[in-house]
Amino acid sequence: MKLLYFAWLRTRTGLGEEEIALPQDVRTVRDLVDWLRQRGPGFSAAFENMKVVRAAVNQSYVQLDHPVSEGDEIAFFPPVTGG
Amino acid sequence: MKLLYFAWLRTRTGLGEEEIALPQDVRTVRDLVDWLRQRGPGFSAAFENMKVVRAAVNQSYVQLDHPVSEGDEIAFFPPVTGG
Amino acid sequence: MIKVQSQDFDIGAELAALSHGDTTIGGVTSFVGYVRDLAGDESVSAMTLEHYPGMTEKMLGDIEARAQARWPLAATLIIHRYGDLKPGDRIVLVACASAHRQASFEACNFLIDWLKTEAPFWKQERTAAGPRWVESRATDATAAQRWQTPKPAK
Amino acid sequence: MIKVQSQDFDIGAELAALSHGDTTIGGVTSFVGYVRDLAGDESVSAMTLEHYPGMTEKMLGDIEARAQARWPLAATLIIHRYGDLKPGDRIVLVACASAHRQASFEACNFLIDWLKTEAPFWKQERTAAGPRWVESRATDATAAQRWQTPKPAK
Repeated sequence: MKLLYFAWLRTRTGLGEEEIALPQDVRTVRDLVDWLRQRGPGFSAAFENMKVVRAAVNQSYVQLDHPVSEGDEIAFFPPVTGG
Repeated sequence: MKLLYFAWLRTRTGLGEEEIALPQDVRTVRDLVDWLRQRGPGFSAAFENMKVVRAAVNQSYVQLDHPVSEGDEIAFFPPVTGG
Repeated sequence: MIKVQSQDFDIGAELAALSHGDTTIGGVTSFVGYVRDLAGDESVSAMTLEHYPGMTEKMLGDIEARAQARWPLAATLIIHRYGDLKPGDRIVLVACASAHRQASFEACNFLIDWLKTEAPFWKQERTAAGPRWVESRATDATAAQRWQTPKPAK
Repeated sequence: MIKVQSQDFDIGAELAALSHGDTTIGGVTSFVGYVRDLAGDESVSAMTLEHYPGMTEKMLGDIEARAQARWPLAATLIIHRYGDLKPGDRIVLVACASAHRQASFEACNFLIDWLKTEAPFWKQERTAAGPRWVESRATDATAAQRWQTPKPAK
Protein backbone atom coordinates (compact mmCIF):
# COMPACT_ATOMS: atom_id res chain seq x y z
CA MET A 1 0.00 0.00 0.00
CA LYS A 2 1.03 3.58 -0.61
CA LEU A 3 1.09 6.07 2.27
CA LEU A 4 1.14 9.83 1.76
CA TYR A 5 1.79 12.58 4.33
CA PHE A 6 1.07 16.26 3.75
CA ALA A 7 1.81 19.60 5.42
CA TRP A 8 3.02 19.20 9.04
CA LEU A 9 2.40 15.45 8.95
CA ARG A 10 5.04 15.32 6.23
CA THR A 11 7.37 17.53 8.29
CA ARG A 12 6.92 15.47 11.47
CA THR A 13 7.17 12.04 9.88
CA GLY A 14 9.99 13.26 7.66
CA LEU A 15 8.33 11.48 4.73
CA GLY A 16 6.25 12.64 1.78
CA GLU A 17 5.28 9.14 0.71
CA GLU A 18 6.25 5.55 1.14
CA GLU A 19 5.29 2.05 0.03
CA ILE A 20 4.66 -0.49 2.77
CA ALA A 21 3.24 -3.98 2.94
CA LEU A 22 -0.05 -4.13 4.81
CA PRO A 23 1.07 -4.80 8.41
CA GLN A 24 -0.38 -7.84 10.15
CA ASP A 25 -3.59 -7.23 12.13
CA VAL A 26 -4.17 -3.85 10.45
CA ARG A 27 -7.78 -3.81 9.23
CA THR A 28 -8.80 -0.14 9.51
CA VAL A 29 -7.31 3.33 9.24
CA ARG A 30 -7.27 3.43 13.06
CA ASP A 31 -5.26 0.21 13.20
CA LEU A 32 -2.83 1.68 10.69
CA VAL A 33 -2.43 4.88 12.75
CA ASP A 34 -1.70 2.79 15.87
CA TRP A 35 0.89 0.82 13.92
CA LEU A 36 2.50 3.99 12.53
CA ARG A 37 2.74 5.60 15.99
CA GLN A 38 5.06 2.84 17.13
CA ARG A 39 7.59 3.55 14.41
CA GLY A 40 9.31 6.37 16.30
CA PRO A 41 8.99 9.81 17.88
CA GLY A 42 8.33 11.62 14.54
CA PHE A 43 5.40 9.34 13.78
CA SER A 44 4.02 9.42 17.31
CA ALA A 45 4.21 13.25 17.21
CA ALA A 46 2.48 13.35 13.80
CA PHE A 47 -0.41 11.18 14.98
CA GLU A 48 -0.55 12.53 18.53
CA ASN A 49 -3.93 14.24 18.17
CA MET A 50 -6.23 12.62 15.62
CA LYS A 51 -8.72 15.51 15.97
CA VAL A 52 -6.46 17.53 13.69
CA VAL A 53 -5.62 14.74 11.24
CA ARG A 54 -7.75 13.89 8.23
CA ALA A 55 -7.48 10.59 6.38
CA ALA A 56 -8.26 9.72 2.78
CA VAL A 57 -8.36 6.27 1.23
CA ASN A 58 -7.99 6.20 -2.53
CA GLN A 59 -8.47 10.00 -2.60
CA SER A 60 -11.77 10.05 -0.71
CA TYR A 61 -12.19 11.32 2.85
CA VAL A 62 -12.82 8.49 5.32
CA GLN A 63 -13.42 7.98 9.03
CA LEU A 64 -10.93 6.10 11.17
CA ASP A 65 -13.04 2.93 11.10
CA HIS A 66 -12.72 2.70 7.30
CA PRO A 67 -11.13 -0.59 6.15
CA VAL A 68 -7.73 -0.59 4.48
CA SER A 69 -6.26 -3.21 2.22
CA GLU A 70 -3.22 -3.98 0.13
CA GLY A 71 -3.09 -1.73 -2.93
CA ASP A 72 -4.84 1.22 -1.25
CA GLU A 73 -3.50 4.76 -1.44
CA ILE A 74 -3.84 6.16 2.09
CA ALA A 75 -3.17 9.80 2.86
CA PHE A 76 -2.90 11.69 6.16
CA PHE A 77 -3.06 15.46 6.41
CA PRO A 78 -4.30 18.36 8.58
CA PRO A 79 -7.62 20.12 7.98
CA VAL A 80 -7.31 21.89 4.63
CA THR A 81 -6.47 25.59 4.30
CA GLY A 82 -6.67 26.36 0.58
CA GLY A 83 -8.80 28.89 -1.26
CA MET B 1 -38.00 74.36 -14.96
CA LYS B 2 -36.51 71.52 -16.96
CA LEU B 3 -38.58 68.44 -17.75
CA LEU B 4 -37.05 65.16 -18.90
CA TYR B 5 -38.79 62.08 -20.32
CA PHE B 6 -37.16 58.68 -20.69
CA ALA B 7 -37.91 55.35 -22.39
CA TRP B 8 -41.56 55.00 -23.44
CA LEU B 9 -42.49 58.29 -21.76
CA ARG B 10 -40.13 59.93 -24.24
CA THR B 11 -41.67 57.96 -27.11
CA ARG B 12 -45.26 58.81 -26.10
CA THR B 13 -44.70 62.48 -25.33
CA GLY B 14 -42.48 62.80 -28.38
CA LEU B 15 -40.02 64.80 -26.26
CA GLY B 16 -36.72 63.99 -24.59
CA GLU B 17 -36.58 67.23 -22.66
CA GLU B 18 -38.07 70.68 -22.54
CA GLU B 19 -37.89 73.93 -20.60
CA ILE B 20 -41.18 75.28 -19.27
CA ALA B 21 -42.19 78.04 -16.90
CA LEU B 22 -43.76 76.72 -13.70
CA PRO B 23 -47.49 76.62 -14.58
CA GLN B 24 -49.88 78.48 -12.32
CA ASP B 25 -51.36 76.45 -9.42
CA VAL B 26 -48.74 73.69 -9.86
CA ARG B 27 -47.27 73.00 -6.42
CA THR B 28 -46.44 69.27 -6.50
CA VAL B 29 -45.34 66.60 -8.95
CA ARG B 30 -48.96 65.39 -9.01
CA ASP B 31 -50.16 68.88 -10.01
CA LEU B 32 -47.53 68.92 -12.75
CA VAL B 33 -48.65 65.51 -14.06
CA ASP B 34 -52.27 66.72 -14.16
CA TRP B 35 -51.17 69.81 -16.05
CA LEU B 36 -49.08 67.76 -18.52
CA ARG B 37 -51.97 65.33 -19.23
CA GLN B 38 -54.02 68.18 -20.65
CA ARG B 39 -51.42 69.03 -23.26
CA GLY B 40 -52.61 66.40 -25.74
CA PRO B 41 -53.13 62.68 -26.44
CA GLY B 42 -49.40 61.84 -26.33
CA PHE B 43 -49.04 63.31 -22.85
CA SER B 44 -52.28 61.82 -21.56
CA ALA B 45 -51.12 58.42 -22.86
CA ALA B 46 -47.70 58.82 -21.23
CA PHE B 47 -49.20 59.66 -17.83
CA GLU B 48 -52.23 57.37 -18.10
CA ASN B 49 -51.11 54.95 -15.37
CA MET B 50 -48.95 56.52 -12.69
CA LYS B 51 -48.27 53.10 -11.17
CA VAL B 52 -45.71 52.54 -13.92
CA VAL B 53 -44.23 56.03 -13.88
CA ARG B 54 -41.40 57.10 -11.56
CA ALA B 55 -40.57 60.73 -10.89
CA ALA B 56 -37.29 62.35 -9.87
CA VAL B 57 -36.76 65.93 -8.77
CA ASN B 58 -33.20 67.17 -9.09
CA GLN B 59 -32.04 63.61 -9.72
CA SER B 60 -33.58 62.08 -6.60
CA TYR B 61 -36.59 59.79 -6.56
CA VAL B 62 -39.70 61.47 -5.16
CA GLN B 63 -43.33 60.69 -4.43
CA LEU B 64 -46.12 62.48 -6.29
CA ASP B 65 -46.77 64.84 -3.35
CA HIS B 66 -43.22 66.22 -3.57
CA PRO B 67 -43.15 70.01 -4.14
CA VAL B 68 -41.85 71.44 -7.40
CA SER B 69 -40.50 74.89 -8.03
CA GLU B 70 -38.98 77.06 -10.72
CA GLY B 71 -35.42 75.91 -11.47
CA ASP B 72 -36.08 72.25 -10.66
CA GLU B 73 -35.02 69.43 -12.96
CA ILE B 74 -37.96 67.03 -13.06
CA ALA B 75 -37.76 63.66 -14.78
CA PHE B 76 -40.41 61.07 -15.60
CA PHE B 77 -39.60 57.49 -16.53
CA PRO B 78 -40.77 53.87 -16.20
CA PRO B 79 -39.43 51.51 -13.52
CA VAL B 80 -35.78 50.95 -14.32
CA THR B 81 -34.49 47.90 -16.21
CA GLY B 82 -30.71 48.19 -16.22
CA GLY B 83 -28.07 45.83 -14.90
CA MET C 1 -15.47 53.91 -8.37
CA ILE C 2 -18.30 54.56 -10.83
CA LYS C 3 -17.97 54.45 -14.62
CA VAL C 4 -20.86 55.01 -17.00
CA GLN C 5 -19.72 54.48 -20.55
CA SER C 6 -20.74 53.25 -23.98
CA GLN C 7 -17.53 51.34 -24.67
CA ASP C 8 -16.78 47.80 -23.51
CA PHE C 9 -14.54 47.12 -20.52
CA ASP C 10 -11.64 44.73 -19.86
CA ILE C 11 -12.57 42.69 -16.77
CA GLY C 12 -9.01 41.52 -16.10
CA ALA C 13 -7.57 45.03 -16.28
CA GLU C 14 -10.38 46.51 -14.18
CA LEU C 15 -10.03 43.91 -11.42
CA ALA C 16 -6.24 44.18 -11.45
CA ALA C 17 -6.52 47.96 -11.01
CA LEU C 18 -9.08 47.50 -8.21
CA SER C 19 -6.84 45.38 -6.00
CA HIS C 20 -3.45 46.67 -7.18
CA GLY C 21 -1.03 47.48 -4.38
CA ASP C 22 -3.41 46.61 -1.54
CA THR C 23 -2.18 43.38 0.04
CA THR C 24 -4.79 43.52 2.81
CA ILE C 25 -7.33 42.29 0.23
CA GLY C 26 -8.20 38.62 0.61
CA GLY C 27 -10.90 38.35 -2.03
CA VAL C 28 -12.69 40.12 -4.86
CA THR C 29 -16.19 39.09 -5.82
CA SER C 30 -17.41 40.37 -9.16
CA PHE C 31 -20.54 40.10 -11.23
CA VAL C 32 -20.68 40.63 -14.99
CA GLY C 33 -24.06 41.01 -16.66
CA TYR C 34 -24.50 40.07 -20.33
CA VAL C 35 -27.11 40.74 -23.01
CA ARG C 36 -29.15 37.57 -23.45
CA ASP C 37 -30.56 36.50 -26.80
CA LEU C 38 -33.91 35.55 -25.33
CA ALA C 39 -36.50 37.66 -23.49
CA GLY C 40 -39.32 35.45 -22.27
CA ASP C 41 -39.79 33.30 -25.37
CA GLU C 42 -38.88 35.95 -27.94
CA SER C 43 -35.56 36.12 -29.68
CA VAL C 44 -33.64 39.36 -29.18
CA SER C 45 -31.38 40.53 -32.00
CA ALA C 46 -30.07 43.71 -30.34
CA MET C 47 -30.83 46.19 -27.60
CA THR C 48 -30.37 49.83 -26.74
CA LEU C 49 -29.69 50.92 -23.19
CA GLU C 50 -30.96 54.41 -22.47
CA HIS C 51 -30.01 56.18 -19.24
CA TYR C 52 -30.38 59.47 -17.38
CA PRO C 53 -26.95 61.11 -17.45
CA GLY C 54 -26.21 62.75 -14.13
CA MET C 55 -28.80 60.88 -12.12
CA THR C 56 -27.20 57.56 -13.10
CA GLU C 57 -23.86 58.55 -11.61
CA LYS C 58 -25.59 59.99 -8.54
CA MET C 59 -27.63 56.84 -7.86
CA LEU C 60 -24.70 54.48 -8.47
CA GLY C 61 -22.57 56.59 -6.15
CA ASP C 62 -25.29 56.48 -3.48
CA ILE C 63 -25.59 52.69 -3.74
CA GLU C 64 -21.81 52.29 -3.59
CA ALA C 65 -21.62 54.48 -0.47
CA ARG C 66 -24.34 52.39 1.17
CA ALA C 67 -22.39 49.18 0.50
CA GLN C 68 -19.18 50.72 1.85
CA ALA C 69 -20.97 51.81 5.01
CA ARG C 70 -22.40 48.34 5.55
CA TRP C 71 -19.47 46.02 4.80
CA PRO C 72 -15.72 46.29 5.39
CA LEU C 73 -14.66 46.92 1.79
CA ALA C 74 -11.20 47.87 0.56
CA ALA C 75 -12.49 48.96 -2.86
CA THR C 76 -15.59 48.85 -5.03
CA LEU C 77 -16.22 49.31 -8.73
CA ILE C 78 -19.37 49.68 -10.79
CA ILE C 79 -19.16 49.97 -14.58
CA HIS C 80 -22.42 50.27 -16.50
CA ARG C 81 -22.65 50.63 -20.26
CA TYR C 82 -25.30 52.42 -22.30
CA GLY C 83 -26.06 52.60 -26.03
CA ASP C 84 -26.37 49.84 -28.60
CA LEU C 85 -25.56 46.31 -27.50
CA LYS C 86 -26.04 42.85 -28.96
CA PRO C 87 -26.48 39.39 -27.40
CA GLY C 88 -23.33 38.25 -25.61
CA ASP C 89 -22.13 41.81 -24.95
CA ARG C 90 -21.13 42.80 -21.42
CA ILE C 91 -23.54 45.32 -19.84
CA VAL C 92 -22.37 45.77 -16.28
CA LEU C 93 -19.49 44.94 -13.97
CA VAL C 94 -19.77 45.14 -10.20
CA ALA C 95 -16.75 44.25 -8.06
CA CYS C 96 -16.06 44.37 -4.33
CA ALA C 97 -12.68 43.83 -2.72
CA SER C 98 -12.41 42.99 0.97
CA ALA C 99 -10.15 41.33 3.50
CA HIS C 100 -13.11 39.02 4.09
CA ARG C 101 -14.61 36.68 1.52
CA GLN C 102 -18.20 36.80 2.72
CA ALA C 103 -18.26 40.59 2.93
CA SER C 104 -17.15 40.81 -0.71
CA PHE C 105 -19.87 38.36 -1.77
CA GLU C 106 -22.68 40.06 0.10
CA ALA C 107 -21.68 43.57 -0.92
CA CYS C 108 -21.43 42.57 -4.59
CA ASN C 109 -24.83 40.88 -4.47
CA PHE C 110 -26.30 43.93 -2.70
CA LEU C 111 -24.85 46.32 -5.30
CA ILE C 112 -26.23 44.48 -8.32
CA ASP C 113 -29.63 44.01 -6.66
CA TRP C 114 -29.96 47.71 -5.88
CA LEU C 115 -28.50 48.80 -9.18
CA LYS C 116 -31.27 46.82 -10.89
CA THR C 117 -34.00 48.64 -8.98
CA GLU C 118 -32.54 52.16 -8.62
CA ALA C 119 -30.11 53.01 -11.41
CA PRO C 120 -32.00 54.89 -14.16
CA PHE C 121 -31.37 52.64 -17.16
CA TRP C 122 -33.98 51.34 -19.57
CA LYS C 123 -33.57 48.52 -22.05
CA GLN C 124 -35.23 48.55 -25.42
CA GLU C 125 -35.00 45.16 -27.12
CA ARG C 126 -35.25 44.56 -30.83
CA THR C 127 -37.25 41.42 -31.63
CA ALA C 128 -38.91 40.03 -34.77
CA ALA C 129 -42.08 41.87 -33.66
CA GLY C 130 -40.20 45.18 -33.54
CA PRO C 131 -38.60 47.18 -30.73
CA ARG C 132 -40.07 47.02 -27.25
CA TRP C 133 -39.24 48.47 -23.87
CA VAL C 134 -38.35 45.83 -21.32
CA GLU C 135 -40.68 45.77 -18.34
CA SER C 136 -39.25 45.77 -14.84
CA ARG C 137 -39.44 42.48 -13.03
CA ALA C 138 -41.10 41.98 -9.66
CA THR C 139 -38.32 39.52 -8.77
CA ASP C 140 -35.76 42.34 -9.00
CA ALA C 141 -37.70 44.42 -6.48
CA THR C 142 -37.93 41.39 -4.20
CA ALA C 143 -34.21 40.73 -4.54
CA ALA C 144 -33.41 44.30 -3.52
CA GLN C 145 -35.85 44.30 -0.62
CA ARG C 146 -34.15 41.39 1.13
CA TRP C 147 -31.28 43.79 1.95
CA GLN C 148 -33.69 46.07 3.85
CA THR C 149 -33.24 44.03 7.03
CA PRO C 150 -29.74 44.92 8.19
CA LYS C 151 -27.73 41.71 8.40
CA PRO C 152 -24.06 42.40 7.63
CA ALA C 153 -21.50 39.66 7.12
CA LYS C 154 -19.75 38.32 10.20
CA MET D 1 -13.79 23.09 -15.70
CA ILE D 2 -11.03 22.43 -13.16
CA LYS D 3 -7.47 23.72 -13.44
CA VAL D 4 -4.80 23.08 -10.81
CA GLN D 5 -1.64 24.91 -11.74
CA SER D 6 1.38 26.75 -10.38
CA GLN D 7 1.25 29.59 -12.91
CA ASP D 8 -0.91 32.70 -12.61
CA PHE D 9 -4.14 33.09 -14.58
CA ASP D 10 -5.67 35.88 -16.67
CA ILE D 11 -9.10 36.62 -15.21
CA GLY D 12 -10.37 38.47 -18.29
CA ALA D 13 -9.32 35.71 -20.68
CA GLU D 14 -10.70 32.96 -18.42
CA LEU D 15 -14.10 34.65 -18.01
CA ALA D 16 -14.29 35.46 -21.72
CA ALA D 17 -13.65 31.79 -22.54
CA LEU D 18 -16.23 30.71 -19.96
CA SER D 19 -19.13 32.62 -21.53
CA HIS D 20 -17.92 32.73 -25.13
CA GLY D 21 -20.56 31.86 -27.69
CA ASP D 22 -23.33 31.17 -25.16
CA THR D 23 -25.84 34.01 -25.42
CA THR D 24 -28.23 32.36 -22.96
CA ILE D 25 -25.90 33.51 -20.17
CA GLY D 26 -27.21 36.53 -18.27
CA GLY D 27 -24.55 36.78 -15.60
CA VAL D 28 -21.22 35.48 -14.39
CA THR D 29 -20.28 35.73 -10.73
CA SER D 30 -16.65 35.19 -9.92
CA PHE D 31 -14.49 35.18 -6.85
CA VAL D 32 -10.74 35.72 -6.85
CA GLY D 33 -8.76 34.93 -3.70
CA TYR D 34 -5.48 36.72 -3.01
CA VAL D 35 -2.54 36.17 -0.69
CA ARG D 36 -2.81 38.64 2.19
CA ASP D 37 0.20 40.19 3.86
CA LEU D 38 -1.21 39.68 7.32
CA ALA D 39 -2.19 36.53 9.19
CA GLY D 40 -3.76 37.41 12.51
CA ASP D 41 -1.36 40.14 13.59
CA GLU D 42 1.76 38.72 11.97
CA SER D 43 3.25 39.99 8.76
CA VAL D 44 3.51 37.41 5.97
CA SER D 45 6.35 37.78 3.48
CA ALA D 46 5.54 34.76 1.31
CA MET D 47 3.69 31.46 1.32
CA THR D 48 3.84 28.01 -0.17
CA LEU D 49 0.68 26.17 -1.14
CA GLU D 50 1.07 22.41 -0.95
CA HIS D 51 -1.60 20.12 -2.39
CA TYR D 52 -2.43 16.48 -2.97
CA PRO D 53 -2.19 15.93 -6.74
CA GLY D 54 -4.97 13.68 -7.94
CA MET D 55 -7.22 14.09 -4.92
CA THR D 56 -7.31 17.85 -5.48
CA GLU D 57 -8.72 17.45 -8.99
CA LYS D 58 -11.14 14.77 -7.76
CA MET D 59 -12.50 16.89 -4.89
CA LEU D 60 -12.80 20.04 -7.02
CA GLY D 61 -14.61 18.02 -9.68
CA ASP D 62 -16.99 16.60 -7.05
CA ILE D 63 -17.75 20.05 -5.66
CA GLU D 64 -18.30 21.44 -9.17
CA ALA D 65 -20.70 18.58 -9.98
CA ARG D 66 -22.65 19.28 -6.79
CA ALA D 67 -23.05 22.95 -7.74
CA GLN D 68 -24.16 22.03 -11.25
CA ALA D 69 -26.75 19.62 -9.87
CA ARG D 70 -28.12 22.24 -7.50
CA TRP D 71 -28.28 25.40 -9.63
CA PRO D 72 -29.06 26.02 -13.32
CA LEU D 73 -25.53 26.79 -14.50
CA ALA D 74 -24.34 27.22 -18.08
CA ALA D 75 -20.67 26.87 -17.15
CA THR D 76 -18.39 26.73 -14.13
CA LEU D 77 -14.66 27.20 -13.64
CA ILE D 78 -12.33 26.58 -10.73
CA ILE D 79 -8.65 27.47 -11.00
CA HIS D 80 -6.46 26.86 -7.96
CA ARG D 81 -2.75 27.54 -7.82
CA TYR D 82 -0.09 25.77 -5.80
CA GLY D 83 3.57 26.47 -5.10
CA ASP D 84 5.29 29.66 -4.00
CA LEU D 85 3.20 32.80 -3.76
CA LYS D 86 3.66 36.25 -2.30
CA PRO D 87 1.24 38.84 -0.88
CA GLY D 88 -1.02 40.25 -3.59
CA ASP D 89 -0.77 37.13 -5.76
CA ARG D 90 -3.94 35.47 -7.02
CA ILE D 91 -4.56 32.04 -5.44
CA VAL D 92 -7.93 30.92 -6.70
CA LEU D 93 -10.61 31.81 -9.24
CA VAL D 94 -14.13 30.46 -9.03
CA ALA D 95 -16.67 31.51 -11.68
CA CYS D 96 -20.27 30.50 -12.38
CA ALA D 97 -22.23 31.47 -15.49
CA SER D 98 -26.01 31.26 -15.52
CA ALA D 99 -29.07 32.69 -17.20
CA HIS D 100 -30.04 33.80 -13.71
CA ARG D 101 -28.10 36.25 -11.58
CA GLN D 102 -28.95 34.81 -8.19
CA ALA D 103 -28.08 31.26 -9.23
CA SER D 104 -24.63 32.41 -10.34
CA PHE D 105 -24.08 34.22 -7.01
CA GLU D 106 -25.18 31.34 -4.82
CA ALA D 107 -23.30 28.69 -6.79
CA CYS D 108 -20.08 30.73 -6.73
CA ASN D 109 -20.41 31.31 -2.99
CA PHE D 110 -21.12 27.59 -2.46
CA LEU D 111 -18.09 26.56 -4.52
CA ILE D 112 -15.59 28.73 -2.66
CA ASP D 113 -17.05 27.75 0.73
CA TRP D 114 -16.75 24.03 -0.04
CA LEU D 115 -13.40 24.39 -1.72
CA LYS D 116 -12.09 25.92 1.49
CA THR D 117 -13.20 22.95 3.58
CA GLU D 118 -12.68 20.04 1.16
CA ALA D 119 -9.97 20.75 -1.39
CA PRO D 120 -6.67 19.28 -0.12
CA PHE D 121 -4.48 22.39 -0.07
CA TRP D 122 -2.31 23.56 2.83
CA LYS D 123 -0.76 26.97 3.24
CA GLN D 124 2.60 27.46 4.83
CA GLU D 125 3.27 31.11 5.58
CA ARG D 126 6.68 32.66 6.04
CA THR D 127 6.72 35.21 8.85
CA ALA D 128 9.48 36.93 10.85
CA ALA D 129 9.16 34.06 13.36
CA GLY D 130 9.83 31.51 10.60
CA PRO D 131 7.58 29.32 8.45
CA ARG D 132 4.34 28.03 9.92
CA TRP D 133 1.43 25.96 8.69
CA VAL D 134 -1.83 27.88 8.59
CA GLU D 135 -4.52 26.41 10.83
CA SER D 136 -7.98 25.81 9.43
CA ARG D 137 -10.62 28.25 10.56
CA ALA D 138 -13.82 27.25 12.30
CA THR D 139 -15.59 30.03 10.34
CA ASP D 140 -14.80 28.23 7.08
CA ALA D 141 -16.47 25.05 8.31
CA THR D 142 -19.48 27.11 9.41
CA ALA D 143 -19.64 28.86 6.04
CA ALA D 144 -19.69 25.53 4.23
CA GLN D 145 -22.26 24.01 6.56
CA ARG D 146 -24.89 26.62 5.76
CA TRP D 147 -25.23 24.98 2.33
CA GLN D 148 -26.20 21.68 3.95
CA THR D 149 -29.85 22.73 4.11
CA PRO D 150 -31.01 22.53 0.50
CA LYS D 151 -32.23 25.98 -0.51
CA PRO D 152 -31.63 26.55 -4.23
CA ALA D 153 -32.09 29.92 -5.93
CA LYS D 154 -35.56 30.71 -7.24
